[in-house]
Amino acid sequence: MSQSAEAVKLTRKDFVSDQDVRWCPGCGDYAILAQVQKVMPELGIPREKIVFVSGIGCSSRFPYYMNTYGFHTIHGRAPAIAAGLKMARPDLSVWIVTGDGDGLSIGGNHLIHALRRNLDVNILLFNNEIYGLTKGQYSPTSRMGQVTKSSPQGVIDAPFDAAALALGAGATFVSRTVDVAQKHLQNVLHRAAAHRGTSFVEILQNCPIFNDGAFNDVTEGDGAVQHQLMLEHGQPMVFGPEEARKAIVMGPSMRPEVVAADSVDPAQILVHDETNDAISFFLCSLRWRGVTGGPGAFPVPMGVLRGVDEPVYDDLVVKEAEDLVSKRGAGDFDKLFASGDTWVVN
Amino acid sequence: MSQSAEAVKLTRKDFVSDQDVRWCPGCGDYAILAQVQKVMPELGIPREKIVFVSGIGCSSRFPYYMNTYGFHTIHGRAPAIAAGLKMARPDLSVWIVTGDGDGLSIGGNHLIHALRRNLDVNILLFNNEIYGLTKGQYSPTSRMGQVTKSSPQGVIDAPFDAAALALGAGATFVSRTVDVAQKHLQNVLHRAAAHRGTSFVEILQNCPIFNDGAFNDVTEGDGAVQHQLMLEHGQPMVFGPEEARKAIVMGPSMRPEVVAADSVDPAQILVHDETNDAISFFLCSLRWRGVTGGPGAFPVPMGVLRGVDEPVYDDLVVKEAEDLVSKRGAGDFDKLFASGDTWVVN
Amino acid sequence: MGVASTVSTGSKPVKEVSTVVIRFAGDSGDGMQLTGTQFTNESALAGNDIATFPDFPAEIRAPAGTLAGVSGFQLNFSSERIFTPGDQPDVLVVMNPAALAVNLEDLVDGGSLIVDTDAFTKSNLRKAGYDGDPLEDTSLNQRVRVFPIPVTKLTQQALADLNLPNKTVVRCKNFFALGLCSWLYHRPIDSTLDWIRQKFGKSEALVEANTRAFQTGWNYGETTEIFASSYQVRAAEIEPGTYTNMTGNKALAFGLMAAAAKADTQLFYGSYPITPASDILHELSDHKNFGVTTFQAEDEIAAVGAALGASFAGSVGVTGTSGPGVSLKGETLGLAVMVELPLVCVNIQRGGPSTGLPTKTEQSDLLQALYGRHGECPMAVIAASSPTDCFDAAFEAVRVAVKYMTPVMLLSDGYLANGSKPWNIPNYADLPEIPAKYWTNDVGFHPYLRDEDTLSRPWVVPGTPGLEHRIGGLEKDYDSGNISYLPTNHEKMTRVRAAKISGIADELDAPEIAGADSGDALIVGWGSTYGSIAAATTQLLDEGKKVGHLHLRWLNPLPNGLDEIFARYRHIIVPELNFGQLVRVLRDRYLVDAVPVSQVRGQPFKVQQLAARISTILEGSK
Amino acid sequence: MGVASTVSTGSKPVKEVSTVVIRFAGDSGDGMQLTGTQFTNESALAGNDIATFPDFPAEIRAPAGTLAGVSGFQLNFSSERIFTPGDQPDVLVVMNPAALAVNLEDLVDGGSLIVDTDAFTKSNLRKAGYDGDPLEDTSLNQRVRVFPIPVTKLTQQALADLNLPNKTVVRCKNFFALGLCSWLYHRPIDSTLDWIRQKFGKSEALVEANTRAFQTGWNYGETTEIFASSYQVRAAEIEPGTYTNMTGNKALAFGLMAAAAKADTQLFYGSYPITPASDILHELSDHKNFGVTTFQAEDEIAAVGAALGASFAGSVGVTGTSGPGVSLKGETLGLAVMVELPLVCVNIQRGGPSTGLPTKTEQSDLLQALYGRHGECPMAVIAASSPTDCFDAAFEAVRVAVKYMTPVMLLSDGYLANGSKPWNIPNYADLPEIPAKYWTNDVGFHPYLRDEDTLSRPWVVPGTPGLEHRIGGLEKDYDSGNISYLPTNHEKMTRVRAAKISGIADELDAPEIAGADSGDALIVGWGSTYGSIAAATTQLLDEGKKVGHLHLRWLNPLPNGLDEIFARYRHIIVPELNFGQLVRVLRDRYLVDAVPVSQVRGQPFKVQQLAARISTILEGSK
Ligand SMILES: Cc1ncc(C[n+]2csc(CCOP(=O)(O)OP(=O)(O)O)c2C)c(N)n1
Ligand SMILES: Cc1ncc(C[n+]2csc(CCOP(=O)(O)OP(=O)(O)O)c2C)c(N)n1
Ligand code: SF4
Ligand code: SF4
Ligand SMILES: [Mg+2]
Ligand SMILES: [Mg+2]
Repeated sequence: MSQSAEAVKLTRKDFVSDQDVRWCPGCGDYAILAQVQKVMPELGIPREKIVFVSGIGCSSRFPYYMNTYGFHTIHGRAPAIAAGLKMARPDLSVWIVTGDGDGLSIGGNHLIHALRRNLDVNILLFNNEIYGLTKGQYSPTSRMGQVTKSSPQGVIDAPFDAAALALGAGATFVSRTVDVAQKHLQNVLHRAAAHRGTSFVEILQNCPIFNDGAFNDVTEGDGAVQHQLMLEHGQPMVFGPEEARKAIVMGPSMRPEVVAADSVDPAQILVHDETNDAISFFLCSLRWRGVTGGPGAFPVPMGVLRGVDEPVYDDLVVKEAEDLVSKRGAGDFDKLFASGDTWVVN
Repeated sequence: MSQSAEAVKLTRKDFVSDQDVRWCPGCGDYAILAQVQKVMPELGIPREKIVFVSGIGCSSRFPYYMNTYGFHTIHGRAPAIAAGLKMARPDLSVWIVTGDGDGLSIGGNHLIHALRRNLDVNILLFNNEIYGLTKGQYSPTSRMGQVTKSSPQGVIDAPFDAAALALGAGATFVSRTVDVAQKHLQNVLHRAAAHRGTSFVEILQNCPIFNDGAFNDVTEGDGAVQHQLMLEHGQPMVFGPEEARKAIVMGPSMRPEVVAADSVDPAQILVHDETNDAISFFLCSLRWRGVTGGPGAFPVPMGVLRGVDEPVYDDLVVKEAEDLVSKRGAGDFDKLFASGDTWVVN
Repeated sequence: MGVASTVSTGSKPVKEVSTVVIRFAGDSGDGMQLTGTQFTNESALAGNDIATFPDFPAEIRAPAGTLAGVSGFQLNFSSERIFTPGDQPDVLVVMNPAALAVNLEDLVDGGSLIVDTDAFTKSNLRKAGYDGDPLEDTSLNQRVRVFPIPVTKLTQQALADLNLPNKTVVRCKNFFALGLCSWLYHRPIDSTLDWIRQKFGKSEALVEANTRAFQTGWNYGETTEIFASSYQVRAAEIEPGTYTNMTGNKALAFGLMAAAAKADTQLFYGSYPITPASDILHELSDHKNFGVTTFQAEDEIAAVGAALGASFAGSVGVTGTSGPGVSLKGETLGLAVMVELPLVCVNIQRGGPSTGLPTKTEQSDLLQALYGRHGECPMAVIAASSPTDCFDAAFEAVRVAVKYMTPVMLLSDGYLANGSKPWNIPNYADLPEIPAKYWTNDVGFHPYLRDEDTLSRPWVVPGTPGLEHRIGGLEKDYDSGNISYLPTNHEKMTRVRAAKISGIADELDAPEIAGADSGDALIVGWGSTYGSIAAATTQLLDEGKKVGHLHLRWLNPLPNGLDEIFARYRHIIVPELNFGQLVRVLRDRYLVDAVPVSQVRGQPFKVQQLAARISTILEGSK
Repeated sequence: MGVASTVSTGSKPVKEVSTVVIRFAGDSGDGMQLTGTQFTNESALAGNDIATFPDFPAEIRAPAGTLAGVSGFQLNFSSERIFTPGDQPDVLVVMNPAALAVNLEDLVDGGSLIVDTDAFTKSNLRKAGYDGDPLEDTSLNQRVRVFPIPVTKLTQQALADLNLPNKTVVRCKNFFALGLCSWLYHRPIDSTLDWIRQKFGKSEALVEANTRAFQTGWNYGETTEIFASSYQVRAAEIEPGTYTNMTGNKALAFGLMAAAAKADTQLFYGSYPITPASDILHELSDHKNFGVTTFQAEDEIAAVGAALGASFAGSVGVTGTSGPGVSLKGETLGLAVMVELPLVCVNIQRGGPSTGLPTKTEQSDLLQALYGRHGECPMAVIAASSPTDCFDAAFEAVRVAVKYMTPVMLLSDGYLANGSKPWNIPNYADLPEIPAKYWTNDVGFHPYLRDEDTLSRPWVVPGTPGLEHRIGGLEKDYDSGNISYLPTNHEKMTRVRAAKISGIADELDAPEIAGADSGDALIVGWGSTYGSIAAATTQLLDEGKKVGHLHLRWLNPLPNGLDEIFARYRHIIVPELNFGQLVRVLRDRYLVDAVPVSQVRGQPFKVQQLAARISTILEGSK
């Protein structure tokens, strides 16, 4: 979403609605809400021009807590409803809040088509690898073997990688962050807001009630340090603790490897480039999460995996209409009605 | 789909149904039908064990013309219906026939979830970049600027790349072929049949009535020679006419390039590996088709882009049941009914 | 104009006839739709009342010459007022054997059969399933008057010196047929000759070729012996005005556009292609200079979702589809009922259930429109009664949606969608304004604050400072608009949602009755059966039966006063192209023993059959 | 058993009572569901007739102590036959102020209020929206008998020497409450003590802690002055058998499993989680050793699609959901009607429209079940009438689906789903066989060859040599099963699809009537209102009114003979938890002036209110 020119002086408080928040104690959604409410005033967009649209789920309760316009729609349909909203009012800043079930299960089709069209909206997908609101069934991101209410013997469905799916659908902005990473989350939100076109933000979120600690080993303390690859445009892909930095290099016959950073010629270390499809696809090919949970062979790419400028759908909608007006003039109903063969009866 | 052990002697004719084919003269679907009917007997699967399931569209008329079991379902739902069919009867050879509208537009969600789960079925997607049956509206693969019944000023929606979408969804077998390439089509069908797990086959198909020659410049005569990269596992990525072979190499900072084959050290030329995710994702990152049509900067990867063995969903379904039986014994209703607290009234 | 003058003095006797039903039939490739359309224009210019119905093949392009490939176009033109394209053609023009096989049984006894004999080749006959040549069949010649004409050869001869490729020449033969029929019925032909010039303007050769084929046909009628006389159909008494021939889908699209403009807002049309609704999308997508946005969504659910999103944004959100699409939109329509936003859902009904008969017409989605969502989910439902009425019905649907902040289901069907009637073109300026006000007043505002008369809630568009609020599908508190799980509040909100819709009845016009306003039977209809019922009623009245015809425009709510009206008739008879859906509603609501007259054949009622079935009921032999 | 013996000799006077309604209420964290369930088991073992209803908060885990976080469990236990969990509790046990605020108004005048006073802290009172301490409010003490008990402290004292973390100790306080109530009503307590041992077996400390808390509560009742007497509720006259307490969803799952097994095939359950249907998926997914396959699909459309695919493959395909899901499945259900495969669609109804009141109960999806698809799309519809009847209704739904090769809609609702009744456990061997034959005979075979009695088509499973065939959603020829666009064939097929469903009526049992079989009024109900109506009817009969109760199991087709029955009563009264849906069907079908008694509050009818409203109608003051 682009920022509006005239900056408005607003504070975090201005974005807190009068509804009391109804998430479970300790839910990762609180942290995300706090960061979003912090970032909003920094965008300089008048509050009335911001709309939060959601589906159904714990995460989708989000709009009620934002003192902006909001639409808590039905399960999975937020991207479709937001599309009409944005096409009708391109001047609005539209934020879609969805979950791994809402956005990737029932809403999967609307999600991939929104990403394909590249409407200028922002999609925040709260991925807790579980269905929270319905009390704990597995989701399309749940791990194989995960025991849930609907998988007493363990999940047998292979999970989606949200970022890979988004990229495959043609997303122009693909990013990943974590509920607990305050600053990083803020930065990604700013980047998403700044991107013109559909911004896809996967937020790893903890559900302490039904899937507690799902991401701990890659998001908590040492796990975070060991397993998070902080992507920076133009920077080499290095990660890990200061004393033992690791780097990603492309091994022979295009097999990527994780090596000790100081064991290789720096020139060999891959350098991130948000605008290079080969890099973005490469990052999505890395297994950062075990199919059955836990860390994968590669670190978690965090931040912006892809950020490219492509034609923006709502711009094209406006342009088509404008071009037609300049070609045919503003619509004249009397001309239109009589545009076929006519005859007069007196 | 795996081949059944005992081979049956059948011929092409055995697979021709008694219904007369109702496609337009010159439709690419005829060529595909012919190849499928040719390949079926070669699979050695008894006819009654083969089921074709389709949605709605010209392409989805396919099952009526195959003398096997068939289910012409509703628009976009074939993968969902086929899933239940296959889970209930894993011994059947299940073939899903769909179109770019049926499979990628209304049926997009079922498609990506089928690919994610890796059910042992085969998906043939006839991509003619148009809605044929409804007489010529644009589809999710239509090119930007394409003038159709529903886009008189030209399409403004960016298209999907079917293979990239499939790969992003986690497809274990991703391939591409063309209606007119008889032998290649046959080979890909054999590969798809042989693959255990969901086999995704994109077939570029010509619709002479509403989108004639859409692919000509990459599938006809010299265009085919110039622009098709015939993928062979373990073989270097070279293409183009004998006198002027071109090769794909990875340039600096991971920017792929097309160069004259003889201008580079052969060791530099990328070698295809169906089982290497980095390669498969790389192939999907190549722009082989202009957003507004025509050839892209890179050739069309033809053949199998990805082919890996992952757990097969229907195997896991069977295994889960078997494990439970060996753990708890075959279900005993009387025990089940009385499994809660009980009391006796006399 | 040259041609016209050279041929304008007819040398043969001229007979007067009041009404003629003609059908052009041939292979999809023979240009029958075009021929029919041109003949229709000529007849309109002749001042006749007209009604047309095209009959496309179900297949896109079935192999040439096959039964599946037959395309037809029927026109009813008359010096009297007419209501339908006619039951059976008086004149049947067939360009090949398949067309004969498919259409012959419809031709009235003693009717005229004009045949291109050149198309009756062995292979064509086989494709049409004929063993021998049906034209030699004597029983045929006993039942109808056959005019065998070597249309193709004659066209080829006439165009020989133009040395065009034979394929092109043969393509002109439909203009021979058109010329011949134009002579036969004294049609004014200038419009057609102009049309040829425009259409083929780019190639002088083609202009010449088609013009000549047309003239040749005309002259053939004038000169050869085969036609003893020609026919005159005088101008009908038609309300003065400027007319154009309108199909239902085009009229519907125009109605939506005009209404949105009169409501001083934008039209957003979200749709997913489906027969027979796609033409509305095609039409609207080419009028984006009218403040129209069209969105071809990934599926019907996204289409209605986007439309609802646009309504939230302040546009008139409309989604159009056919039965299968409505079966998918149910959940989102329920959301629209809950959030109370203006939305129009257009259903161009077709043969069901499931994929059914996609290219045929039916009225079997009424109960779905009324009850096809979970929960107590009241839906305003309106139905168009003729191709041109699609304009008015669409306009009205938008007006009510906006005034009452509610979704409205607009029912049309395949017969109206593709059929056409002359449309007395209105002046845009004369169309009523639709007062749609966005709410901006923040005193005591909450999103479910209701208007006392209409019970509608305020339409507040995002971007309005100070009125930020949240809506959604969970039950809301009557007094604050916040989420509420209170039992009594839920009942109150459910009642008010129902009352809002039933309240619309108070502003509806009292139902009009054609024919007897009391007596033997009231024939109650809705939607596309208007023409057939009106014609049948006229006929029954002529037979001296005391019948009235009441055609419902609004199916929910029903207009006030029906109970009194029903009480005035001995029978209440409800003809529908379904197994009796409206009749259920009437029996339930009024406890009146209304009886259905059902037909589920993918076709409109034939007036004769309908009249006969009504008579049977009147004679009490149910 | 130690404890039992030490406490089994009561020293206080014992009063006889026939029926008691008790409700346990506290914070979600207080374990009220568990307490209620244990007390229910004790009451069952005491031989009482019982009915329970849990009331969960809508939120997953609302903040502790808030109104939104209150969880309740109500039990009705009696020495007589009872039909419902009771209108109002005679005894209310509240563990915190919020629980009091939410539940107090339900407590009968003069009822007993047992309170954990320790939970009435300033902060808890604030969270519950109290300014002062409600217990000091005199009007409260005038209306009900308050038993203020420092439950937490007493528990802490009793467990002091175990030196467990205080958090753990406090968690045991619900067992204090359970012990106290067990004393108060002379419950057999061994089952609870056993249960504690099993549940906490891993930790001796916890076993000891909870056992002691329980004993302390028991002894508190026995020893302190505060309770003057205890109460005895004798065993009820209950049909002999082995019983277990069954919730509706569990019974429904068992019914589906048993039916599939009796049909000698597999059960395929395709579903997408949704409240209040999810528990069926949870239950079935843990029984895959019974030939059950469960599939958690990506959405409801895929869920019903997969189920239909499984039916095609020869399994019993079942899909389960709630209203919003049914609104999405419409198109696929239409396909099922068209291809005529056995399929069961379970709808656990909840408060609508849209997302509505997801955790509350309602009966507002009946008309959708009947008419919620495009085209003439007849659907067999059956409804369960009690938690245990969910087993029989599910079994019957499968039987009919398989016998008639048709989809069947099975209606239950949130009240039945989560409510429980004692189930007289059947012997699996005694359950009827369901004869489901796969068709293998290839002579004259085509896919729509019909059985003369049932009109059903053959069930041919892929893999059957020689019977390869294609089915689909396009209209099919009656005689060959090939695609047919013929007008008359479409009407014939549409009729036969309708006749097949209406024909089911011929095998349905004649409707049973409880109470007067003629007279003042027939009360017609369906589904979960059975208990309330049965109880109201009993009461009205006691009041001398000549009323009968007819409860419909099949809503489509309706059983034969209703018209004769209706004719025997002056009023036909139809109580429904909607705005009158069945009543529409009856008025339409029988032209009888049936009147609705509607309630749309997300709750079952209260017997008193229902009886009162029926009386008002009888007194003619409508
Ligand atoms: C049509 C429909 N189907 C199912 C549901 C039930 N439902 C509500 S939320 C939800 C999934 C929530 O999971 P997710 O999207 O991951 O959100 P979370 O609660 O985990 O934040 C489901 C299945 C529904 N409300 N509507
Ligand atoms: C629910 C529903 N929506 C829309 C349609 C209309 N429809 C039938 S086929 C089709 C698209 C066909 O395009 P594609 O899948 O590419 O197949 P093709 O005809 O090009 O082979 C559409 C929109 C339908 N039959 N059902
Ligand atoms: S269930 Fe999980 S996701 Fe939902 S509110 Fe509670 S903690 Fe958060
Ligand atoms: S419309 Fe196109 S795709 Fe369909 S049958 Fe004709 S040529 Fe083939
Ligand atoms: Mg989730
Ligand atoms: Mg296509």
